[in-house]
Amino acid sequence: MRLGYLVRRILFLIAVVWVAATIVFFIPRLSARNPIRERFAEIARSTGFAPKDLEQIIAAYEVKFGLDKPLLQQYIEYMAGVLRGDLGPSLTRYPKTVLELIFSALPWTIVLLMLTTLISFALGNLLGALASWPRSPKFVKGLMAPLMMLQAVPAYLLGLLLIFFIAFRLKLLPMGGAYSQGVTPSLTLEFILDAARHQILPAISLILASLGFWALGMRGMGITIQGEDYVNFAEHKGLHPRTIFTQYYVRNALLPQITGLALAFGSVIVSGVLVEQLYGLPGLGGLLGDAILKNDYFVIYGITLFVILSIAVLMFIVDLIYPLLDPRIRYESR
Amino acid sequence: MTKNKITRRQLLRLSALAGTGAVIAACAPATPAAPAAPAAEQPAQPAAPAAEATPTPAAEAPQIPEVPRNRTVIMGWGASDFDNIGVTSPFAAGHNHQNFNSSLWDPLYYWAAFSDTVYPWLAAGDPEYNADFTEVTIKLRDGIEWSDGTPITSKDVVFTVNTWRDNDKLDYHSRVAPYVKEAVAVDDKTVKIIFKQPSPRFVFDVLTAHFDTGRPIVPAHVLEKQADVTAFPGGLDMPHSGPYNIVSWTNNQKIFDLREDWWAIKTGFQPVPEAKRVIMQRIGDDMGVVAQRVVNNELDTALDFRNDIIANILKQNPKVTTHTGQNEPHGYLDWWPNALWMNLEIEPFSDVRVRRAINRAVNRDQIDEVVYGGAKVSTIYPFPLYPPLQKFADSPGVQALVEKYQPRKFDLEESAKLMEEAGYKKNADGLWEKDGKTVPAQISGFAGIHADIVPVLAEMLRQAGFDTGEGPDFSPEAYNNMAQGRPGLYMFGHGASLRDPFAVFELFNTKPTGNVAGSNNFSRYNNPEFEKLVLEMAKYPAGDPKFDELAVQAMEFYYKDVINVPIIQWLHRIAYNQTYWVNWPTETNVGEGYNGAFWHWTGPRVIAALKPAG
Amino acid sequence: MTQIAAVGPKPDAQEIRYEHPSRLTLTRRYLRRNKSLVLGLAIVIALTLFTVIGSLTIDTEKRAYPLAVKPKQPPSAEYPLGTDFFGRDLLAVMVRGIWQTAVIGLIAGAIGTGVGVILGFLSAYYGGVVDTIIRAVTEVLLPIPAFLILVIIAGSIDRKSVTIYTMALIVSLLAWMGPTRVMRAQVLTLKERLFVNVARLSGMSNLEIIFKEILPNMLPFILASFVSGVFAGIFGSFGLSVLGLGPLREPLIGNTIWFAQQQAAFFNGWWWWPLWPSLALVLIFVSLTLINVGLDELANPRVRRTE
Amino acid sequence: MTPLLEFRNVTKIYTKGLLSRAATTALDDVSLKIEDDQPTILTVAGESGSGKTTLAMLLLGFITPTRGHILYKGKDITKLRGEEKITFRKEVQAVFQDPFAVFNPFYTVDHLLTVPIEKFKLARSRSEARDKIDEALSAVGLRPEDVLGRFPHQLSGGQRQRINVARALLLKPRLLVADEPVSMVDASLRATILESLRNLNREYGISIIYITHDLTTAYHVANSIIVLYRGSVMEAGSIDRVIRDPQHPYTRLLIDSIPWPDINRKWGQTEIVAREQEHGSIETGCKFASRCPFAMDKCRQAPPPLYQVAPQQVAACYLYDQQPVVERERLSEMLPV
Repeated sequence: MRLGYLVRRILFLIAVVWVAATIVFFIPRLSARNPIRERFAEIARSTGFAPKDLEQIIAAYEVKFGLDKPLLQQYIEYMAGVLRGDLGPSLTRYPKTVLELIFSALPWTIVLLMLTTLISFALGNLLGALASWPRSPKFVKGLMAPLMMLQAVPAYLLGLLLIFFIAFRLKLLPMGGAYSQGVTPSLTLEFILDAARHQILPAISLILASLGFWALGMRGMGITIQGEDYVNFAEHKGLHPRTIFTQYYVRNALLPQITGLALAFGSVIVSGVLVEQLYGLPGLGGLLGDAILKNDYFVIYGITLFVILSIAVLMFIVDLIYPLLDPRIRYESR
Repeated sequence: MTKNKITRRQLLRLSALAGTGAVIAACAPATPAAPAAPAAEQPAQPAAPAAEATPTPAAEAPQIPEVPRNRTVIMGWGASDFDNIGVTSPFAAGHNHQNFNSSLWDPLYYWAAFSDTVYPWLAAGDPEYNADFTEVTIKLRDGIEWSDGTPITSKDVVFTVNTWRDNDKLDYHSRVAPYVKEAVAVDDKTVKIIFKQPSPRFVFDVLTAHFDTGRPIVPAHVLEKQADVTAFPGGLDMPHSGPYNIVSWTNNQKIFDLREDWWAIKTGFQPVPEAKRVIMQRIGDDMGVVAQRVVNNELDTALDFRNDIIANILKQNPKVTTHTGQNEPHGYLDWWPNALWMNLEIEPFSDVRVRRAINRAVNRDQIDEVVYGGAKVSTIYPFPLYPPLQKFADSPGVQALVEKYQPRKFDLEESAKLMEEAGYKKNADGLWEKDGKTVPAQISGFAGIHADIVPVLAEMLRQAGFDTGEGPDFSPEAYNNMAQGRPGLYMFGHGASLRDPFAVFELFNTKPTGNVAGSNNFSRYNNPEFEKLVLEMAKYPAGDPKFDELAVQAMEFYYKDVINVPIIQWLHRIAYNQTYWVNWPTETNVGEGYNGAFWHWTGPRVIAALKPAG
Repeated sequence: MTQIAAVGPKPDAQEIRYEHPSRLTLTRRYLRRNKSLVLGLAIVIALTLFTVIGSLTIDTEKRAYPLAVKPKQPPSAEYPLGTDFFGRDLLAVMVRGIWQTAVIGLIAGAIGTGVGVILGFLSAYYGGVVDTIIRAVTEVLLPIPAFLILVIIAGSIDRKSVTIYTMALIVSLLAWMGPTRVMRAQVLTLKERLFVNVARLSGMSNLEIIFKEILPNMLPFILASFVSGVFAGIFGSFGLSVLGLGPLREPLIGNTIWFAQQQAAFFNGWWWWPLWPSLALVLIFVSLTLINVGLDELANPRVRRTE
Repeated sequence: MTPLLEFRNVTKIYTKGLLSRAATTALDDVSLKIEDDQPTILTVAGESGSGKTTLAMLLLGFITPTRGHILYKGKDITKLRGEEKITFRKEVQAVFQDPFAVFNPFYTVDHLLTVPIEKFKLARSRSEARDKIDEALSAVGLRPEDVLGRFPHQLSGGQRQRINVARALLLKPRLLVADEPVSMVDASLRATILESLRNLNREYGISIIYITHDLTTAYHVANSIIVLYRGSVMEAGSIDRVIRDPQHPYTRLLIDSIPWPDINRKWGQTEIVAREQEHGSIETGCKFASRCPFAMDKCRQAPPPLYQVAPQQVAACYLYDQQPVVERERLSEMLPV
């Protein structure tokens, strides 16, 4: 049965990605906007000159990118391309391809968003667990209220305020950019430290905005677990409080949180759109925001696919490792 | 083309790619783990460091040499231009000179706006037109060469001009094709361009670099090998003529290093620029942050600021100066007069009374006061008031027209009267309505730079009863919507006339005969009389009395028919940080007379003049 | 073996007499315990009063738009919240902006919850193919980040037609899956509850059972879902308007911040301009979160117990 | 004469899902009659999972049988429509085990009493309704002013359960299903509630099906008993006979585990041989065989029929295969009223 479950799970994963890809494929195409025309218009604007034969140039590029074909055919061809690992060219940054753009932006997003999500997850869960733990000091419980407030504030707004206070007024950290000017990206310690310094403010705004989510969720879970017999039993057995806290308490409360983690990666990429734009970071979020403004279909498709695929795969992985963490769960193990 | 056979053209292209385009592989981060393309495959180019543009920090990048801060100019530039990494060829689709790519290419001539001087650059002297302006001869300077050591010859000029004429995918095709019969190389150093009709402005308009217009000469020996010159991006080590090499280009920043073997240094034509390195730094959308970085000396200059911001920069950092120093208006007059454009072919803008009513609803004094802190920026002219054009505006003929049509008059009653004459009535929302339709007066503008003026303008029109919709539209499709002639009002700055008013009249002409703004006749103004006038005017150079007479007549059409509604002259309020660099071009330090916008084709001249501070 | 004697009914005099509190008293007593709910509601009421009194006393039709008052004035007796670059009275902007932002949230919340309740009920009560379809669609759509789709939609539609209402509709397009899932699960649990059977024994019809027995018990969930919907609606519309994708004339919290940022308000020292909308946004979000925590306590007594 | 209620070879099988083959037989070929003119109290006893609650749910029409028919006054209850259905609803009522869960927490306890009055038009006016409610509450020993207008959680378990009984009283059904009505009530109140039920039977002629796992209370209220084990009838008959002299090994086991107030009697004398097998496995023989200390080979081959072990007692066990066989359909004849 385990195999059957696996197959069903994979089919679900494929369905999610396929539906999302399909929705995202058609939405931008419903609009009257033409990214190629807009792109040439933009060049014409910034160079003070619109070529007379703009329409012909646009038509030529439409043929080149296959945009002249019936929409359904384009859809099928695009999907076929996706299966071959070809995400198509960027319409507004041709000759760049979507894959090239994604790969050049990805490291920044991975470093910033993955790291902040993990830090936020670890810290938030720890705080939440401590807050629900009857023996923990009072100030930890007092932290919950501000965390809840922060969770309600969009990361963008936090970012704005952090720039103003930390970077603007106190001049403690850089206001934006991925690394200092004049530095070339390399794998030296110097560069990594410099890049890290630039990531601190965006990271803090993302962490603060999501910390409360984990903390509150964990606290709720912890409170529920507190009443469970095995915790009481462990206490009566005279186990060391720390052992009870880590072995019985955190471990059991953490499980449902891990499921949330997969979804959180997705939402964090999305809130990253705003934060990356705010800080002028060259990650996926900024790329996506720019592509949406310019209606660069293929880049939008590519990044959305990438994001949704990551979420789906993460959900899948979480599902698979769940039984390892929780011995109570065996998928139809008969 | 069949899939399995490599055609000759493809073979050529492949070999070209292998030769000059190895850099594309280096730029293409499809495989982030792979090391940059081996430098050995690249053509010998001793001075130019190997292309190490590696957009991913994960990839190994050869270190570029250290350059001290006081030999480095750091400039802030908008985000989106960083992403066409590797597109350096002026003929490539998507080429943009504004992110200092202009420093790779030398033109035949430079024009300095503030001294009204044309400087022969690759050319050895002024162009020699024949008497009826049907031919021009240009001589090239001695010792000019591409960065790969190949001499720049008349062959390159001929290739450049004739390719413009023949390739309709090139932006200057429509600027060249109607005029140029043929460009021919008389000898290695002499080019003759034969026109189809008298073209007294051709060399200035097309072959002279000014602001964002005029184009450089491209290397024939590289581009003639390309099957499709618009598809060839160029890459970081494309042989070029200008003083800098791009040594690093990521989506975060671009680094340009001075090329010591630049022909102008080798021949002694120009002194060695002090700026050994120029960095274009990607900046976000928040101009407050950009301003603060100028204050913090992180940036030496950045693209132009709004009125209040530049004043605050000056307040916070005394080392920062502007074109007018510490004085208002902190900027210089750009070539970019902004007007409200609309499609005259569609209802209701086809009715001249509606256009007049819109013009009457614009309170230009209030614009000066509210948006520009009292600076006299608002305008009634469709051209920048540079000295020769100011002279034209002040001429008795034009002044009589201003007296007659009163384009500056703000008069809501007269506006209402015109609307009523046109058959409009105010509806319950206080908006003009006819046959159930309001006037589609939503104003589109450019994000960022129009974010201050457009909301104010929209409110003025709304108060006068024009339906400005859900507010301004700053989306990127605005320009395209205007070009497509969609309903609405478009705040658009048109660069056209620089030395005489001809270009702007040509702009309004239905049949583009080739002008600075190309076929940018967004008004779709169609008047055979006007057309005839413009065609006649084309034959006379500026200063000819006949030209002035015709220009005044054309001006009357502009006011009488309200081809567009002139709003403001654009001021470039550029911050010059003198902490590391001095000798920026200002009112009191005109120098050779170039305007201070580093993103223009003339930007390299501004940077070349800089001197290290202290 | 017959020691357990049959005992007749006897009046239970020893049973404790209970006081007889009214529903109001009970509610009040409950609210005293549920501080989050009270605080959240208090903020919402304060904001509502601010907009209601504000729009009654200030000419927001005029003062909330450009060119109405002297621009760039710091807060003063004349302009309690100051004025912005465009000559808008920020007090009027906030009165109108908070209201219109709330309208977007309310519409989005109502549509999302309404659709969720209907689909949830259909799915859980009738089961079968209906359930399978609704559940499949919901499950597949849920992992797709809604804001991503929102931004793509907002970026695709004609900017000229973006009003606060279209914005609300866009935001609510993807706001129904969560409620559907919650409602379905709730109905499934509730319909197995014994009182539903008793109601059937009492002669109630299916529809009566849905509306009179099940629905009232779902009120905390419906309310919580509505509050989350409002939250998501405002969050989404804020995200769209700080990207400049929303309407720009009508004052909203998001576009007020966008305008302030466009004019570099912090840098120019006009701190009050972005401050008020930021504060309002924080207040709205915090109050909604508090209300939801309160509703959670109401619906899950287990959490309540250990408070 | 048509019986009030009749089960004709009713079988209920639960399946897990559309695709799953695992199925549980909750009730296996049960036939039963309750006569109209002879109000009785019938106990249905068994452990949890024995099918007794399924029987109640089937009887109330909440679920439909997989095989067989349930007839009310001669009509299949799944086919009742209109007036007949309302009558069925009114005349067949229940008192449930959990005295809290039957109340909708959203309403005051009044809701439980007013809704049926309104739906079955039991009163012409509000005051009449109030009188009826007062009467019913008083009959179960509650003072109306103590309980009316309260929310369920404000009342004690005993009060709530008596309101349930009062509800049954109010409706005056013909048949009452009492599903473990006292198992969640304090011991001190059990007697009161059971007495109320007996009164219903005696004074109003209401037949009661008393579902329980607790043979002690059954012994006190019921006339007859059916012992179910995993959906099948193990033993049935007069309550006195079955409790005092159980014949089926399963019934013996049940009665043996009751802590009788008899110090000479030891608990748990009968040995439990094996743990119950997992449900759902395919069985052909006696369902109790796996736990039965007397299990024989034939026990595992075919399910034993009912053997008449006494005039009012039958047992489904091969130990009595010398006794005459009673057809399943005639089970009710073995039950005294």
